[in-house]
Amino acid sequence: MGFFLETLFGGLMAGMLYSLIALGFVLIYKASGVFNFAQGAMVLFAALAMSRFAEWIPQWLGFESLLLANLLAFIAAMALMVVLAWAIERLCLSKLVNQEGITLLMATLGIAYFLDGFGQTLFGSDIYNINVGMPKDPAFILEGMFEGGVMISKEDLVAAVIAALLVVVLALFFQKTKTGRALRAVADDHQAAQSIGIPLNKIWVIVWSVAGFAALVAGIIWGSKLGVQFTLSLVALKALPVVILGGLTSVPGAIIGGLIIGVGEKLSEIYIGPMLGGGIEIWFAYVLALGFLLVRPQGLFGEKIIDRV
Amino acid sequence: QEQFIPLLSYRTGAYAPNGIPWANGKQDYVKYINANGGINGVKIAFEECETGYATDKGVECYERLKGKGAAVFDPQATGITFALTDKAPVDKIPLITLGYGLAASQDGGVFKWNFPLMGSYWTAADILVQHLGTKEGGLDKLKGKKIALVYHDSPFGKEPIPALKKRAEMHGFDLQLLPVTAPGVEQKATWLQVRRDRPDYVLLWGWGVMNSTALKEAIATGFPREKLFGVWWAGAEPDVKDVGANAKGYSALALNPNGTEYPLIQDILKKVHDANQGSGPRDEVGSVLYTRGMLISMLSVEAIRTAQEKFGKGKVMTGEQVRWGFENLNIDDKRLEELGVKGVIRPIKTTCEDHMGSSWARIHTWDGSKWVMGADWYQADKSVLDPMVKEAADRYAAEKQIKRRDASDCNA
Amino acid sequence: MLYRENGQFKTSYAADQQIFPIFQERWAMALLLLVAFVVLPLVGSEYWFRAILIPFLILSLAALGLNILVGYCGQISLGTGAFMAVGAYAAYNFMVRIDGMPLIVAMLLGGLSATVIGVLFGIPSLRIKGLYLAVATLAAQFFTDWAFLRIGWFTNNSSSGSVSMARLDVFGLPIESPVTKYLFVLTVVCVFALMAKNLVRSAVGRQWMAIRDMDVAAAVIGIRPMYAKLSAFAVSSFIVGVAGVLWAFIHLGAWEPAAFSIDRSFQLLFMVIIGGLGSISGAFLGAAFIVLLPLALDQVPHLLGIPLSTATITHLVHMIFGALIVFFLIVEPHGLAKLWSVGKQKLRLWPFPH
Amino acid sequence: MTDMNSAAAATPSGRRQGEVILDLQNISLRFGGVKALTDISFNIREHEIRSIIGPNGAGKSSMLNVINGVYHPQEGRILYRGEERRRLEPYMAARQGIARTFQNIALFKGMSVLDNIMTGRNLKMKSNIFQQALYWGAAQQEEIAHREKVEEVIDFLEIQNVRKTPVGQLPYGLQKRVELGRALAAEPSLLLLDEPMAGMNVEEKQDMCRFILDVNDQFGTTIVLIEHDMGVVMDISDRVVVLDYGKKIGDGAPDEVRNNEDVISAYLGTSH
Amino acid sequence: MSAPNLLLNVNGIEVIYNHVALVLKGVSLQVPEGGIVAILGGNGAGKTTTLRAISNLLKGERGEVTKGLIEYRGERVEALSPSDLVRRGVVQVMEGRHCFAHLTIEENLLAGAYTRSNKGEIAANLDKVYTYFPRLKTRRTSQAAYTSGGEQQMCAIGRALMSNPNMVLLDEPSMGLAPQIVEEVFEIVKDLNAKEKVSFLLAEQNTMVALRYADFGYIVENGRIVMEGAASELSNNEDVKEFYLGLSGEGRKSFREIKHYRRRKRWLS
Ligand SMILES: Nc1ncnc2c1ncn2[C@@H]1O[C@H](COP(=O)(O)OP(=O)(O)OP(=O)(O)O)[C@@H](O)[C@H]1O
Ligand SMILES: Nc1ncnc2c1ncn2[C@@H]1O[C@H](COP(=O)(O)OP(=O)(O)OP(=O)(O)O)[C@@H](O)[C@H]1O
Ligand SMILES: [Mg+2]
Ligand SMILES: [Mg+2]
Repeated sequence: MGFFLETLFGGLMAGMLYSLIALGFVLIYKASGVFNFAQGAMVLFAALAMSRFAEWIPQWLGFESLLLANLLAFIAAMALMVVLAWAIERLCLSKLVNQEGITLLMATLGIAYFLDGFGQTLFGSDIYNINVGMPKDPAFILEGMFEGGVMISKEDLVAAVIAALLVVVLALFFQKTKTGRALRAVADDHQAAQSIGIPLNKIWVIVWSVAGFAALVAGIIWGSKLGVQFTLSLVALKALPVVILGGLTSVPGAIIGGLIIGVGEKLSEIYIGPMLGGGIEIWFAYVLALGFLLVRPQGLFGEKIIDRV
Repeated sequence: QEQFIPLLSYRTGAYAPNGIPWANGKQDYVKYINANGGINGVKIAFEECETGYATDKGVECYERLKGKGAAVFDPQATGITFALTDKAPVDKIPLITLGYGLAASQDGGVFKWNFPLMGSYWTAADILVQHLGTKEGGLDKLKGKKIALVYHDSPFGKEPIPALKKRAEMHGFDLQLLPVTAPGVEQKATWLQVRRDRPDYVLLWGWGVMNSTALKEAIATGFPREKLFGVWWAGAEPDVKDVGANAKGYSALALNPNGTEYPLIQDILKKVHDANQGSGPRDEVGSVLYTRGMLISMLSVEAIRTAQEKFGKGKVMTGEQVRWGFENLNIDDKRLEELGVKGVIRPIKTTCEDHMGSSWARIHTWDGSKWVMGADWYQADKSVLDPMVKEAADRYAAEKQIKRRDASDCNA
Repeated sequence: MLYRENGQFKTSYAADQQIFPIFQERWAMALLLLVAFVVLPLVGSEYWFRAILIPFLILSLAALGLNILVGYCGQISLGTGAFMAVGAYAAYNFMVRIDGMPLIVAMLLGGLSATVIGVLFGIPSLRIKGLYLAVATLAAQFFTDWAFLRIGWFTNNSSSGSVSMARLDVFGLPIESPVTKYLFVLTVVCVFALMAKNLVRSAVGRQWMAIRDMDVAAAVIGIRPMYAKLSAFAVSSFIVGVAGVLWAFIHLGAWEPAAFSIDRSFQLLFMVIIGGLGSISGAFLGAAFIVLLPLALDQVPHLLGIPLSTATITHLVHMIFGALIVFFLIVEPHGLAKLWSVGKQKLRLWPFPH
Repeated sequence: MTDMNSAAAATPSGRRQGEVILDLQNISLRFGGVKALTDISFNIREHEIRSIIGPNGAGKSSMLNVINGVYHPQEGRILYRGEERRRLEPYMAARQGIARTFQNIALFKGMSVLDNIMTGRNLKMKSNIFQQALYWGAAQQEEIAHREKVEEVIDFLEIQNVRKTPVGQLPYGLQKRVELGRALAAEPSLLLLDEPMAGMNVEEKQDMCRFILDVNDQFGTTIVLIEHDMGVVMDISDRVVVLDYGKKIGDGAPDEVRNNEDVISAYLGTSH
Repeated sequence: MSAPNLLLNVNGIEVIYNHVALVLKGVSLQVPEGGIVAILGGNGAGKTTTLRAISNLLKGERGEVTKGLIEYRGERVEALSPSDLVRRGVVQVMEGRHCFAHLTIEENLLAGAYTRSNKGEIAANLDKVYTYFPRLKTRRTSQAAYTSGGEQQMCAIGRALMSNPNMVLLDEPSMGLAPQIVEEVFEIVKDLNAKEKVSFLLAEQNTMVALRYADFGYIVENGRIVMEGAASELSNNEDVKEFYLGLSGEGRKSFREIKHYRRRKRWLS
């Protein structure tokens, strides 16, 4: 039982970490109907910026404080992400207004390639670390109830809390503000949105900046977990079943989807895996998502897919 | 007249942090040889080709560079090795897979063109088990123990399993297999299982990000690092660098030590780096993977040298001649000393049957900031592995309808 | 002046329905085939065959298969690698388990096995649409990756999970040398391209496109969504499976599941999109773009003698390649095939601008 | 609006009204809380032109969707040629000879005009996928035979010059015509038209009317027509149903309907 | 039309789609301050294209204005973005409705007020639209995709009005609307025009109504203006009568009596 709980918690935490990345996808999909293939590259880019700036800035300015270094690096990295968002809008999206989702998907692939090359040229392709003082040791709870207690990774717990906060803020942003509504309008019909005066360029810069912010947060958390290196961009793949299960358009869906996938994946690996020789979690996540989709084809919280004649 | 050596490498992609020092080591040694006037006067031309660890890109590199008179290929990736193993005999170019590749390819009778010098995953597995036995105070003490293998779910990670199974059978320990899906960024379930089953030892068969992630998960689940042992591809600086002090106590196999104190490295620093010819940053020289890359080039050069002894000093060797060189390497202590690597590796002597040349390795341990070499040398147990190698090679030969080489072919 | 259809009147519908109704195009095609079948084998180098033409052709074939599913029937698939793998491993098993199995038969059986798996994973498409469907095909992708690693039977119990295939022959002719391999692949690709073209200009093809463009309306005019979607999955995975066999047998020779990883699936999808969804020539153009362009870019610094480290070159290639993707999409969002046809249209009007 | 009295009242002639082919009994359709149709009954006779009119949101399009199986009413019976129809999918309706056009154009955007219309003949094509892959013999002949039929439709609708244009690039009115063509190509016995003349000027409407009347005349096709142009409706229909807020408020020959009090107040307005 | 109160001036524009299809071949037209101007013409004549050129929505269709100029209140506007134009008061109601499918009717309308920030004003506008179209009020919580064609058309018009425009480009406002709603829409046009001095440029197929409410009309055929004049003049023109109003000689002809071969308009040479 104690172990089951451990697995469960482990799954929940892992799920929250996936959600963090999934959020980036959802944001951009919501705002432009584009599946952003470059999200992984953005996570890597942001994390690289963060870790390298944290290393460089103290050298440039000649101080030692880790906290200050991290703070300045965060600001610098965020600024870089905003510039990036602006450049993407200017050079790419603004020229592809009103094109189909698939074309834009392809464009984001181009962006992904570019960022991969650009990020590594600027910041190097070795392994770097981000030290924001995440606790590394495990914590044990319920020691009275189970022998040895139930282990929880403190690092994951911190990450989960951050992810949850981010989601709440973003969900409110989308539901309650004028910009939120405008975003949904843009996703439905670029041209009609333009026709009533919604400035696509501004909206896109905002959204890509916010997605850049989400990527930065995800990059910091995953980066301090895995080390900052190219593989970070592949973590996005883990977020795929999460976004799809939660619904491509739903911010809270990203969290719920993450939790379901996280838990399902861990439980299956541990309880079913050994029977099949192990290593099943990755496809199990997809099969799980598929199962849910058969019941709700638009994902758990996604907007209903409209087909009407 | 230049001898051409293609350098397949990956400085980008998922495995770049490991690939970069490796590639730099390979290149620096070649430059060093040229700085010394070449091999008996024959300078080496080289060209690097980026594979990104991808098989099809590797094949493209191979096809492109083989046409330039390549003397030897080090594919630097298991997948590429598999794809090239069939092509090399046709093109008559030897493949050197130092410490990786197919375990069975040690058998020169079937794998005429493959040279898994200094060790395969079977020897690695065997040595690790021996080490655990030593720790426990005898291999027989392993009985009833539980040993888990956390491995990269790919041919690379699966290779050691038969050897481990064999040993498990011999000594009566329990082998638990825990695959990790590539690239290995998510291992929570694996380590929860470790935590539940509390194995006595965990063997780590990872590459790239999988290693540091495994260490971090081990820390997060409180698995003692002292009981964690990696293969030699899980025992370099990038694997532990960003875990730092937390990884203290973790040990891994070492085909070679790290450090800059021995003469060869000093010489390279002097002749290559001081001449601003260094392929990478100076402080990376002497790191584990750099040194391994350097050794790979060194052995290639030695093979060419050996070939020249037979086919003509100061001439450019063909792939076929270099192959002969690889098959007749005899790097004894004296030669090691001349090369400036005495004590770094053990003597290597290859034959027609044995393409590995040496199956010795040591264990080094991370002390929180650097790798510290253990004193004991281990040799894989021939009596255990040789029959396995032969069987596997025969099977391969049957599948491919290859005839075993006979003595005449060996002497040719 | 050279490229005009003026004065080329069709007197029968059969003539109007030719694949290349304009005779200049017919000539161009004949010339292309002549070059491919006769000139290249005479002048091509081994590197060209092995490292460029063969992989290019095989990936074009896979892209062609995928284009039927994505471009013509509108069902997104991220599991192409899986279907290639099924083809490859199935054919491998037919070859090693049945004595004297001819290569061509094994190849077709491999394709058929891929068809079965493709249709199986296509069933959710009856309910799940658009990007959401990607989940089903991704499930196929990761499941097959896993299965071919884990289940020893598929690899004939090879201890490492890697298998190989050598000594191929067709009707007694060995397929060993680069040229024979190239000609074999080229023939297969041509045959399949022709059949695919025939399909997409016939009733089935129109059914696929109708489902793609608007499935409700398609159903209203009597197209059974199930039949149309599953037949697209079937045909597509058959072709993809055959491409998988070629990739494994002819190009790699020895392979592990990683040869058909998710990266391959993405790569093929990109080829199809950048080449042009719903176009046969698009598959070839897309493959050329995605496979050949990076190779070419890679060579540029060498040719110019600019000393750059391989890492820098690779990063630059990535950046330029990414920028080119965006550039071409901006010029023509519907892919290279469309760009080509717009180009032809302009040529037709030339020298008048409109 | 248009002056209707001047139109020669085309009274329904016996010749044009055959057997009842479609009988709708007590149909009710709800979407959650929205009652799109409430207890509606009416029938359609063979060879007639039957119009459905009513204000926006009255449930006209929903009625067509019920007839060809896109929507499934919660209550009511549908008899087609005397047989009761159980839950039926749209493609089965097509097999029974029901074709339609849509209010919001539903053409296949990525295909040319020719291909769009060819899809209409889909049900009549018999060759299998293997024959089609080879494009040899039977498959090719079939393709040509159907192409001939389609060309007839193209000629009939006078869209020869845009044959090979992708439909997405056509102006709205021509798209509507192509959609009609696609429905006609199926040689349906019952043709459902949802506002085929929206967005056309008088001249084009006249063309369209001519097409509809010709189809009705030459092939004896039964036609159900939704249209907001009262001039057209009153001129060419044999019988008219009037819906309002999902309820039926009138049914009969154009003249009867025109003078029905309920209809005037709900739809036509007093000015007519 | 005298220059001082000229609101919109389109001068000799050419439009090309996809770099190949030349669709407008020099169209010039003017809308005076407070005017209602109609563009008439058959299918494919280029009405929609003209409106898109003015509102700058061509880019999304891969079209571009290659010649000529467009001025709004004397300012060149070709380079402005559609949203800049909306801020200057020019809003277009697109052909074919284009409601935001996933948004409810009310959200659609509120989205239309994106450029407005005064809450009171937005609420008042919303009220105004609901009084114009009571049907929308009853359906306000449905997603736009699930409303009937006519309801969507009302939504599209209402949405444009939410931005308090000075000039509305109406593309086929009557399409799909029931006759009495058509009348109402034009009454609204007239009302706004009279009370709030909103100018209108409308592309319309329903010539009869359009000419009844417009002051001035242009007839476009094949990308060229072939006739222009005051609305009353146009409605008395014989050709217009026959081809656009369906009137010939002694009044309207029944649709049933249409001849199979008719004379085609022949203004183009
Ligand atoms: N799929 C659906 N889901 C929810 N409501 C629907 C759906 N289809 C139609 N409705 C509602 O049912 C009512 C009738 O719609 P319908 O489209 O049949 O109207 P209509 O008579 O065709 O109107 P119009 O003349 O405007 O086209 C409308 O209020 C519409 O909003
Ligand atoms: N996106 C496009 N790409 C290419 N050609 C187009 C495009 N949109 C319109 N056209 C062409 O431009 C011409 C004018 O079209 P437009 O839509 O402006 O006509 P319209 O007068 O509005 O017609 P309707 O009354 O049918 O709406 C048509 O011939 C049409 O084929
Ligand atoms: Mg309707
Ligand atoms: Mg128009």
